[in-house]
Amino acid sequence: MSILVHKNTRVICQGITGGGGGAFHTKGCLDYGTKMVGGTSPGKGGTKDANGLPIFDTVEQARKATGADATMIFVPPPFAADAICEAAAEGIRLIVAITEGIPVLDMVRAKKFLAEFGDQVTLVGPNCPGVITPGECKIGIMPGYIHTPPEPGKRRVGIISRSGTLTYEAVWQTTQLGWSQSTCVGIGGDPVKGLDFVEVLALFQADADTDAIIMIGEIGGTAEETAAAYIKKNVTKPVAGFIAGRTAPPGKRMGHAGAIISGGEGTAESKIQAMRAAGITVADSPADIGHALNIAWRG
Amino acid sequence: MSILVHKNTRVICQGITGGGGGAFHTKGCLDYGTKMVGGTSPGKGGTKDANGLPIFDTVEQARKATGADATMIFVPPPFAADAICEAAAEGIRLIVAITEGIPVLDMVRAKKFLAEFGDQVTLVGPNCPGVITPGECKIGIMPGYIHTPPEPGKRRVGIISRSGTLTYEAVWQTTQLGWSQSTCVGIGGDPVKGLDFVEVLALFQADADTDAIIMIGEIGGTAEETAAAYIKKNVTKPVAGFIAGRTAPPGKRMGHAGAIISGGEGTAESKIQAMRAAGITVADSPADIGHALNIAWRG
Amino acid sequence: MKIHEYQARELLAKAGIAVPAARVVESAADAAAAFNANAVPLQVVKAQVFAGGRGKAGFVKLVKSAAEAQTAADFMFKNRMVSVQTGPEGIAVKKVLVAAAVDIAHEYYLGLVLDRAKATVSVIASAEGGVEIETVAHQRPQAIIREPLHPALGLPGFAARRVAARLGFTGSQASQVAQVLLKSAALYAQYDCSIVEINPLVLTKDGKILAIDAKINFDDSALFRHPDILAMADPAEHDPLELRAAKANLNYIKLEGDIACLVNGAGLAMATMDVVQLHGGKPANFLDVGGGVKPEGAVEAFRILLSDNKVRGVLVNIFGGIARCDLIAQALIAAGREVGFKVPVVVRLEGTNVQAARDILAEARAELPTLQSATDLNDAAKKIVAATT
Amino acid sequence: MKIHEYQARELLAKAGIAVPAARVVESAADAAAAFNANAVPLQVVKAQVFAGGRGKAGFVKLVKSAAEAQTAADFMFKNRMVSVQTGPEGIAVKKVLVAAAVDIAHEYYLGLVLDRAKATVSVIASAEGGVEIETVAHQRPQAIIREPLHPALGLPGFAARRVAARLGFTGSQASQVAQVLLKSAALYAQYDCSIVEINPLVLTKDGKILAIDAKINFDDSALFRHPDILAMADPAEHDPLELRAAKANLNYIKLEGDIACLVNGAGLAMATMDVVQLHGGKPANFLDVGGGVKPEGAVEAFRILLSDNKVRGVLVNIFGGIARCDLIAQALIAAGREVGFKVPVVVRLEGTNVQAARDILAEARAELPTLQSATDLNDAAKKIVAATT
Repeated sequence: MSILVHKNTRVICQGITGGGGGAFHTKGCLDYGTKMVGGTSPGKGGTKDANGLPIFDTVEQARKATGADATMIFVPPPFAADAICEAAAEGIRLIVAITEGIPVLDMVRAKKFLAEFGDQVTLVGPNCPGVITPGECKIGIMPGYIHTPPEPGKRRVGIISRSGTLTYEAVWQTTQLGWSQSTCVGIGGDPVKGLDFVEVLALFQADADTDAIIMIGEIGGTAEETAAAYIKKNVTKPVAGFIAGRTAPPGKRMGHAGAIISGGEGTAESKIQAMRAAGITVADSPADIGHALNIAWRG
Repeated sequence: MSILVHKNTRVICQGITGGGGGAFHTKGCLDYGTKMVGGTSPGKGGTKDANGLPIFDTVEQARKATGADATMIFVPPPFAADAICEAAAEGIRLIVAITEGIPVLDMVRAKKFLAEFGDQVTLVGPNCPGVITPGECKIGIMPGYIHTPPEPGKRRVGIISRSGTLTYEAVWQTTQLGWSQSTCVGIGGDPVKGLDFVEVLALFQADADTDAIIMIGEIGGTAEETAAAYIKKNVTKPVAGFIAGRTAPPGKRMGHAGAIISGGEGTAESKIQAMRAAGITVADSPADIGHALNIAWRG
Repeated sequence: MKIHEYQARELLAKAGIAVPAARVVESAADAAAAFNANAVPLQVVKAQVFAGGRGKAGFVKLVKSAAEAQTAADFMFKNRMVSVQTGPEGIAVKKVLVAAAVDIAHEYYLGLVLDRAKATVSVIASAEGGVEIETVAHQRPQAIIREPLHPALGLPGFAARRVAARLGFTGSQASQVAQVLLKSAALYAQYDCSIVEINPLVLTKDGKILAIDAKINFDDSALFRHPDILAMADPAEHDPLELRAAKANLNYIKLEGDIACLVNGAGLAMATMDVVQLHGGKPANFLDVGGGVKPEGAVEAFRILLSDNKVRGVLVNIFGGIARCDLIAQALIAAGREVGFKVPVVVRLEGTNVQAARDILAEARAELPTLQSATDLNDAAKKIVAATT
Repeated sequence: MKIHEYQARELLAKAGIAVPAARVVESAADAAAAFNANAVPLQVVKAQVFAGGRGKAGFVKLVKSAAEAQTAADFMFKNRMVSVQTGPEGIAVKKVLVAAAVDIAHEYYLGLVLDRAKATVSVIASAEGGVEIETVAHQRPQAIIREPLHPALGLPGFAARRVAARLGFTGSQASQVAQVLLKSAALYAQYDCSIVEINPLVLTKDGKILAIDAKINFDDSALFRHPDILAMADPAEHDPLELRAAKANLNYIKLEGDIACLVNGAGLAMATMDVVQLHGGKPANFLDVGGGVKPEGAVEAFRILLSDNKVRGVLVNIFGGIARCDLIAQALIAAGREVGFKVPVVVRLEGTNVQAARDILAEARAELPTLQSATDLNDAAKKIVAATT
């Protein structure tokens, strides 16, 4: 088992021909073994991509022809929120939005639009590396080889992170330490997004094939504090964590909009405190995330 | 029993001081015995109306001070949709919007806003005469004296109508024939509105103290056809009806926006046919609505 | 509120929707000049009237020269246009549009109207354009594409692209059509329209997407916030009595019959027409005086009714709610004093202040010799029909 | 993106929100002229800089004459403003605002910001205005009013009136304040703002509602659709290296330390700063080269890092995902050839194309004498700290 994606997930890429990485990463996902079944690129319907996948003008056409139930979005920022809404309207179950730089108000409206579909649709991202269930399905831009599929004798860790490359760091450390990963979810660094820590934690807690959890946050917002409270109440599996931005000077915007500290909210200290109070083993150094998980595992 | 309103319904009037009829009809409702408890008029909070009722600036204040659970809206058209949303947001259970001439797109948005409150709130109108449970509670502009409260031996009819004055006609005829009314609901003639025939029919069907139903429609739209289909399937009580506009020339706009015939949809003939096919006794003349009910009653 | 085709074209063009070059003129000579200014070999002269059926009536003409344009326009200005929608007396033409004709590869229909059942505006589209969409809807419903707008967010970009794809467009034409839809939807919301219709939207033989004919109506209730739209209204297209009634806040529509009706409430007014007709009479008008009618308004209502010289009798049917019976009775008497009732008048009153009204009428009995009272609606209809035949 | 107070005032005024008369000037002489033009006895001269703490630093001055205005402006133009937000070197003032002072009865706070948890913009309001709203929020949370906007419909009129009522306004002042809120919310949506803040909004002693100071920031991701806003940007307020990095699509922020960091990904870049600091070093910058970095961009990144003459060592930490390790290795070599690495360089590479990158670096070993490789992040941090102390 795993969460969100598995070996039968059928994936299209919205923005499959674009310079935004759609073409490059569609190939990457195919190479990893993901069931990529097609893509969309308005105006290019009827053609095929470099991998021979069919290209459609609309998701409606793509879904009818391919039976896709998931999408990976590389559509450029001005049109990406609309692409998210399109996928939802056409009955796509899982939307993974990689695109970085979508206007915040576009996402406010798109999230409202998606809310009307209730549980029918799940959004991951935007501005995220994507989702991978090692050995089965990779939807996103993460390097595949750093992951380890579960096998007998290997403990299985579920990883959730707001930061892309920092996720790879955590994945790599667990692989190096002989763990495997059940599923890794990059929830993205944007202020308005789909899945947040709490929803993914609930999925991992319920997943029989996830033994432990790593949660990686960063300064800004209060999602980590909320997640810590949730873990304290609902999560029985061992959890390790890390918060990036401990030494970031207040008021400076570091990369994505996620990383602004304003007032007393969302500092690294408040997050780390809340997480420790919830029983999470928090690494002081990003190099020690795997180590922290081992400590958490031993209880 | 009755539907929607009863002797304990506590009512405020939004637009209580305005020239739109709020002042006049607040007095009318009070005189009838309705528990009018206050009103709103932005900028006039803290004063009292001619009947000594407290006036507030906002529904939030009015609701806190009076415990109102229903509202009667006479706010002028440019602000009326907002007043409807305000009532919903403040937890008012029943909104009766009398105002005529609210822009259609305002109502499209307001109805969407209200939908987010689900079953918590019920809208009647706009552009409607209101709701009355004879002898208990009148919210609206209908002349009270034409109604007959239920009493032993008097059959009780529930009346639903898209037209104001035509409702009075039906009420008066049933009163003349020795019937009483359980509740009369003027759903209003606007194209986008709150309760439609089907919802009110469901309430009357479920109401133990309604013995029979009168449904009065008019040309335009397809609500009567939908209601007829609903009645055929779900309503076991005798139903009589009337459709106004049989002789209206196509393409002319008769009064409210409800009354435009376009194409084959919504003609008087299609409505009457659908209603008769559903077992409803449809009067040919508006003077014979009571008579039709007697026929329906005898089965 | 309705506007002319040329005004609708201007709104579309302002919104960024491509329309063929065209000029609106008010004389045959200007039509010739417009032809030369448009400077394309084939053009079309179209009478600017609200009524449909222009083509069959000969009020849309293809022309190949300035002289032909002048002749066509001259015919339109000098003759009244008669179609199924105008009635036998027809209507005068005050303006004609001289527009470049285009080489059409295919005609489409695009429209935005309110979908009452869904409580939102909906796109209606069809690849079978250029004809009455009602006919297509009736005969080949599968040829109609419906795309409801989100009530709060409007038309999403993807939904516009979906419609374009369903219409069979691909490539850059698909995105052009999607843009036409998005701009039309924005126009609808911006101006509180009640219909925005482009019929036909054409694909030209050289691959362009153009709006050839357009119809835009507006929600009367929202005109208060669109003074620029209100200024586009053309009083010449309205019956003078209807305009006069509108000024007095009366909802009046002139009809073909001879029994004038004065009623409060639109539904009751229609029902009153129905009952008159049921008893063999023919209503001369629809008139809803409304709930908030003032004494002067009620008198004006009688004046308007009586100034239609086809009228052979008046039926007053008031069920007082907001409207008060006594006020109507007083207006009746005032109107009698002012203009006199030479025709029979049947009055049926019920509701708010009915007793006071009856007392007033009883007292003024002598002043209104043609007055009869009725006990109910059937009685009223019977009496007025009997009195006028 | 940030704009100056005077620009924010102009946007408010354009949106119909009342602000006191004011003029922005670039010389002390013009400040005197502005005082005379404003023509009220008491005015305030305010330095137009992004940094806060102006008041305490003496860069907001009440003046009673043109001469005083000139003196105050002269001081501001001739001295660098130093506050807690500027750092010890302070910042130069290029423009001052000369504004009419008003007789204040009460100060309020009105703001619109994104509420991440609710995924919508929210009104923040308080009757305790004129001070830092964070302080009020911290000390007296009950004095803060929050009113979330509807994500699709924006701020409803009633919600604006509700906030005004909760602030204690009644009568026509309540509707004026509600209008200020509605207009601010419309402004926020129109221009894709990230904050619209009026602090203080004042009630004057003669009963007027005026916006005295305003702060408006914009969502950088949405600037592509607001060229008019982009044109308001003031490059003088930015570090030249940061501007240069922005041009190369690099996310660079200059800091106070001496260990330059080149990382891909914002989270990993922050984590890299954290681990450097954990091992006793001080990062000279935050630099996220991003996923889509091109060879020329990577070389430019090294140029920017090395042109900060405080830098005593460089830490490269790449975990290739979209970004490819080999490209970074090549850029490192190219930068070495072009500008030379006089300081120690520690490189930690992992992820996409890491083996190719290692081969490239091994081959160019001789060209980069100060280069060390690290096995992991701790190792990298230890080595760079050791090499620079």
